[in-house]
Amino acid sequence: MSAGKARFFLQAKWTGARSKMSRQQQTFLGNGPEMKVSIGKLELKNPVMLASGTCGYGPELADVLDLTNIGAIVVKGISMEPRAGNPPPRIAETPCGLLNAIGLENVGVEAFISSKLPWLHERNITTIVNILGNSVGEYQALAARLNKCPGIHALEVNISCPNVKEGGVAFGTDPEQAAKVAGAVVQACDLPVIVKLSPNVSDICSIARAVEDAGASAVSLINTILGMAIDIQKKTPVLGNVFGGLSGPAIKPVALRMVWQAARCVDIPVIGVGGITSASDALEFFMAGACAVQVGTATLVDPGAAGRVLQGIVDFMQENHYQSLKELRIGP
Amino acid sequence: MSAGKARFFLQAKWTGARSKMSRQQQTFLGNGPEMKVSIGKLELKNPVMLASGTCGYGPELADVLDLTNIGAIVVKGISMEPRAGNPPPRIAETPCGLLNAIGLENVGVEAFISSKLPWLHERNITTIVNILGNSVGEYQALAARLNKCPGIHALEVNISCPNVKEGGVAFGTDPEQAAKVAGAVVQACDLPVIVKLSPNVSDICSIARAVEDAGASAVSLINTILGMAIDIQKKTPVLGNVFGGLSGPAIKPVALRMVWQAARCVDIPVIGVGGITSASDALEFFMAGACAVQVGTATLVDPGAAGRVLQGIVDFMQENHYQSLKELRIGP
Amino acid sequence: MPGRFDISSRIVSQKEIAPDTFLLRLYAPEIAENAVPGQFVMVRPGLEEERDPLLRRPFSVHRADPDAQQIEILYRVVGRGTRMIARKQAGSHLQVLGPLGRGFSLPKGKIPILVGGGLGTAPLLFLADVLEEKRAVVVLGAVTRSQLLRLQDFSSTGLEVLVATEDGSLGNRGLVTEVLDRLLGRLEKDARKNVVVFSCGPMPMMRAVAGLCGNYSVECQVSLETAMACGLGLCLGCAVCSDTGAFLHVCRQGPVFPAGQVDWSKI
Amino acid sequence: MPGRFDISSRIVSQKEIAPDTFLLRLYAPEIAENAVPGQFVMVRPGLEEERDPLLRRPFSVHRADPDAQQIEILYRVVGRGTRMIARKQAGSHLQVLGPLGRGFSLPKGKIPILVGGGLGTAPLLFLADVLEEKRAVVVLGAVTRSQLLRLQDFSSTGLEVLVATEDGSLGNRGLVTEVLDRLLGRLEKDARKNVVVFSCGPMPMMRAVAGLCGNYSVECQVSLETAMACGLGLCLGCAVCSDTGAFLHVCRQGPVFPAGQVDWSKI
Ligand SMILES: Cc1cc2nc3c(=O)[nH]c(=O)nc-3n(C[C@H](O)[C@H](O)[C@H](O)COP(=O)(O)OP(=O)(O)OC[C@H]3O[C@@H](n4cnc5c(N)ncnc54)[C@H](O)[C@@H]3O)c2cc1C
Ligand SMILES: Cc1cc2nc3c(=O)[nH]c(=O)nc-3n(C[C@H](O)[C@H](O)[C@H](O)COP(=O)(O)OP(=O)(O)OC[C@H]3O[C@@H](n4cnc5c(N)ncnc54)[C@H](O)[C@@H]3O)c2cc1C
Ligand SMILES: Cc1cc2nc3c(=O)[nH]c(=O)nc-3n(C[C@H](O)[C@H](O)[C@H](O)COP(=O)(O)O)c2cc1C
Ligand SMILES: Cc1cc2nc3c(=O)[nH]c(=O)nc-3n(C[C@H](O)[C@H](O)[C@H](O)COP(=O)(O)O)c2cc1C
Ligand code: FES
Ligand code: FES
Repeated sequence: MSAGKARFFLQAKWTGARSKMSRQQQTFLGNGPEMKVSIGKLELKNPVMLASGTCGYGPELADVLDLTNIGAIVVKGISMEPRAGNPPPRIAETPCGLLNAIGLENVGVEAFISSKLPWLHERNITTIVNILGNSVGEYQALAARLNKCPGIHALEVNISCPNVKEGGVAFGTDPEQAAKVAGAVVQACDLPVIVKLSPNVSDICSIARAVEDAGASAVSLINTILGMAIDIQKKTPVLGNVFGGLSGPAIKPVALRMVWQAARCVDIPVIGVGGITSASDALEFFMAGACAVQVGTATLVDPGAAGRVLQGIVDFMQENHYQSLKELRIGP
Repeated sequence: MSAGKARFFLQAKWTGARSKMSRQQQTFLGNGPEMKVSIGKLELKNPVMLASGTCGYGPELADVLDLTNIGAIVVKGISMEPRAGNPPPRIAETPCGLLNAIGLENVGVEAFISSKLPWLHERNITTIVNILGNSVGEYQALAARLNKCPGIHALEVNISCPNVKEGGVAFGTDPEQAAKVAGAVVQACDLPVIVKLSPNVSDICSIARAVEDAGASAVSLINTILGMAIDIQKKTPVLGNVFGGLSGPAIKPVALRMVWQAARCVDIPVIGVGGITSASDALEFFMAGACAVQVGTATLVDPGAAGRVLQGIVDFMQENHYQSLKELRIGP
Repeated sequence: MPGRFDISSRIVSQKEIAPDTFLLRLYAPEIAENAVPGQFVMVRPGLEEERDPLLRRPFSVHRADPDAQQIEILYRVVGRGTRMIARKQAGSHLQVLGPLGRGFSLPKGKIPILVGGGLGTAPLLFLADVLEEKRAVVVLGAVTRSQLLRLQDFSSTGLEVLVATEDGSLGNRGLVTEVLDRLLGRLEKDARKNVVVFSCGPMPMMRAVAGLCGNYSVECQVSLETAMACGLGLCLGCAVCSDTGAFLHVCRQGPVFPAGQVDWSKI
Repeated sequence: MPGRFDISSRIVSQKEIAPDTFLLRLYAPEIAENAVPGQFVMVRPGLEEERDPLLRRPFSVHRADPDAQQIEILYRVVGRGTRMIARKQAGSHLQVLGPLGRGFSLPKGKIPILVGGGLGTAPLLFLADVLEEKRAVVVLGAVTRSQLLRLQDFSSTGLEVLVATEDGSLGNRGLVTEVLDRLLGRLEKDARKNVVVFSCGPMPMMRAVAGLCGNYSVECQVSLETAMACGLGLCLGCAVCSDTGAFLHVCRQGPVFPAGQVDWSKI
């Protein structure tokens, strides 16, 4: 589906819905609900993104999803050097969920810039680069390297990878460490910096506040919840890495709760991620206080999921007379 | 099904399975796998318990489950004074999960002793009392009151209720607070003390170790994971209490991971809880290092679940020539 | 309390009797023998191995036929669980737990008035079936004629049946409460003591019925609905607010309650 | 790479052709037209609203019929997902994504030997269908005669079909690898360069086939199976170890690989 066609599709749907309304309402609604969202100085055309690690670098999805129609793509986490990732098996299915232990396999920042980014840039796809370092210095170096690369619109800092730690503590579970990483990245680049939070913490607010204070433009949450599965016939953990990250519908209630909490303790935008498979899931996140959402595991199951989520949000807002995403939010 | 009948049923099954084996194996296996488990000085006839809050005080289940056949029943959390609990709605269904915000409604310790305990005691049902206080003092007073009550075999200390805190921190998320509660209870009674841990923490091991050091006989985990749901039509949280605890199959991978971690950092028995609906789920927990399991939400859906879980464990051990539960454990 | 049974129940028949509204007949001997009007069953929408949706769904016993060892359930498809049940065909099985809860209690000598709206007719047909008091009256309401369910069956019980439709397409134009108001208004003050109203239907309707009965000092029992996880009293999830501020547990203390026990402002 | 399509595909027919083994025919024009032998599709076991089991299941294209715009899948029921698919009946729909991955590549002028064991016959029939080289040989193995699937269909392709059963109930008694060993052993050293082996089946069989071909210096391509979440290259979940220590991604770089690329000690 080309960009033009996709827009026409949205347009057509709206026209249909609108024709059921009175003339007065039509005038009032103008061109339908406002879907634009700002994350720092970046303006997204709509609030539905593809979550890191579930959409490759873009081309893998192009046959089945129009990426120009999506708010943004967050590409697979990038490190300075290429990484091979964890030994297989890397995935296991759980009740309404998926465990993964990919181990942040990626092509490394140089190959990303030279061989992956151009494809996205040529197509004008809003691109957010998820970055991952072994140390504060590596995060900083990544930010510096990606800064001013044409075609990159924001960075998402993955401090929530359970397998990467400094001083024995994962960056994402200690407010001080989290703030250090966030601050270093903010210093090193002019791009909006989104910090992606880990759910494996006692108190999500202390982390969210710490990275806000360190200058982050937004937080996104949640990353996967640490879990595992055992093959009782083989009497061994299913995953080569023993532990993996749980994602998918199973974790939605936890993600929603954390987004609700974060949205009530920071002033920067909160991006909701975790188990979103339908427009109604996404709407729960907007009501909880998210300004945008990311679709992750759902894309793996259903590569067109993000498009349907977006369309469903527009339909719901239209039917229920919401003019802007902000109006969806419950309470303060 | 009477106790006698249930035992006969197990017996009959075993006989059937055994007849397929060689005479040598039969002699070797004796009377089938050893199912007894020790928790401190308490010996359970088998390792399958009913989890607190999902089996009432016993009689509610009697029609559909033979409680004398179960390792133990952990009754609904008891506080000093009766509690009315949270305003409705109190439950919400989520993908493969259940959110509850019962708010620890209970009859209070005196009514429990006078009107609930006798039913269990008369039937010789192994009874573990889940206790819950607003302060260290209340935990201690509860333990003292329940100590030496005939018919109580152990206490399970619920420090993981998200709605009860001291100094703003839930007891269950701070190792020091957790140790204080555990120590106070251990001091106040002669019963085996199981401490039930919260999953809403960055580091389960530090809490498990703290309560082990404080003298706990065992730890059980996990309690529910804090979550929420929103009704997008009504634009309001589904639960009267906004937040609730997530349980059921959805959380099994997280519970299993925490049991694996806890079993590798403490020497006291670890009791696995979280999403167990089948024997194969329970076996995953034994392999992860649990010495016993609790069946929670599954009983709500399927009141006979614990009986089937128990039977399935015996069948699996028989078929795969495990002689004891300990042999199921993976690694050290 | 008689026993409760968790059985794999064969579907005898399943018919769509109105748009999205199904009549399900199950072979369930233990439940058919033990159920009383107002009690309910918990039905698992999927197979045992299916864990999503996780919970069973509660449905009133619409009819119990101990001779045929069958029960009927009348239900509307409103979401995933009911959609799954509606897809099942005769011959396949459903896991059913029941009979559950406390049903209607018949005060000796009183003349019952059964007031049902919409799907609220579900438990009332069972009640009408077993009433020995043949002076009982049934008042049924719906938005329009086609939504008046099981009218023929209510008539066949031999009881007087009054009908109200909001659009006037059958019976009185207006709400069931208006019919009830007239019925009760016609009675002498003393006669009101000899009447009992049994009501089931949408919350606003039951609230209005409870209010009317309060005004006329007529005894009233209502059948409440709430979210339920277990139906057995295990989870305490099914709380509703009572007049005393304490909570009522619908699955065990109800689903039928004296209308005066319910805090109608909080439902 | 030609397009991939995510379509709601009508079930044309579904037959149990051996115990727990089903032949599924789907109306899937885009996939039927674009698929090449060795490619696969991802099938969603449930309806869109069903989230458990969560993931789609990968299946080889067993046959593609562009004229009828249909594809066939040959599968065995091994767990929940395949059980759900097996319950579906002709006329109902399945969500199918494909064609996916890289199939077998036919080196010009070489004579193919197709070696399949058990369900490994699934992708090979499609391959046999489209081979223009009529000197190709098919070697099929199974434990016993009744587990030899689609024999008649392989024969109808006009290719020579050799059979091995472990119990000797049909063809040679023994393993497919023994038949292959004899076939390759009979060839002159030079002739071996003009042969290519395409293999699919249980891992131990493919490992043995790969070993044999290595010994004889015969080109060999194998079709691997691994757990998959997306089938599209999005998740990087489908890694297997390569000879260089790097990981191969079965869904995008495979499922067909040159046997020498695979680290057989780690599979
Ligand atoms: C004691 C009792 C008796 C009942 N008897 C009948 C009956 O005879 N016939 C009948 O059609 N229905 C009856 N209900 C309601 C029935 O249980 C719900 O319609 C059903 O559970 C919805 O399941 P679902 O999966 O289709 O919908 P869901 O997808 O779970 O929900 C769809 C909608 O239904 C609402 N809902 C969900 N569960 C309930 C519930 N327990 N009560 C009320 N609303 C709910 C949800 O809030 C949502 O708006 C009864 C409920 C109770 C508590
Ligand atoms: C590229 C590819 C092509 C395949 N083609 C076919 C085919 O043509 N016909 C056919 O019958 N099967 C094929 N398979 C295997 C098929 O995908 C699995 O049998 C199926 O996914 C099992 O799903 P389930 O829900 O029934 O089993 P589950 O309940 O998920 O698992 C049951 C058992 O199957 C194993 N299993 C699960 N997924 C896979 C998998 N992807 N590969 C191997 N084992 C698995 C599990 O470890 C478990 O032991 C193929 C697999 C791949 C990767
Ligand atoms: C296979 C897989 C790979 C992932 N890789 C990354 C990653 O590289 N960086 C990151 O920040 N998050 C990664 N995630 C986490 C997702 O972006 C997302 O936060 C999480 O899966 C929860 O959302 P979901 O339930 O919608 O999938 C990955 C998730 C999956 C399933
Ligand atoms: C309705 C409900 C009430 C519960 N009440 C208690 C309680 O009183 N005390 C307690 O320690 N845990 C309580 N729990 C937690 C369970 O005992 C168990 O730890 C948790 O539900 C996870 O196990 P499951 O997935 O098998 O349900 C409750 C859980 C549910 C669903
Ligand atoms: S539904 Fe569980 S106690 Fe009523
Ligand atoms: S299955 Fe997702 S990348 Fe291969």
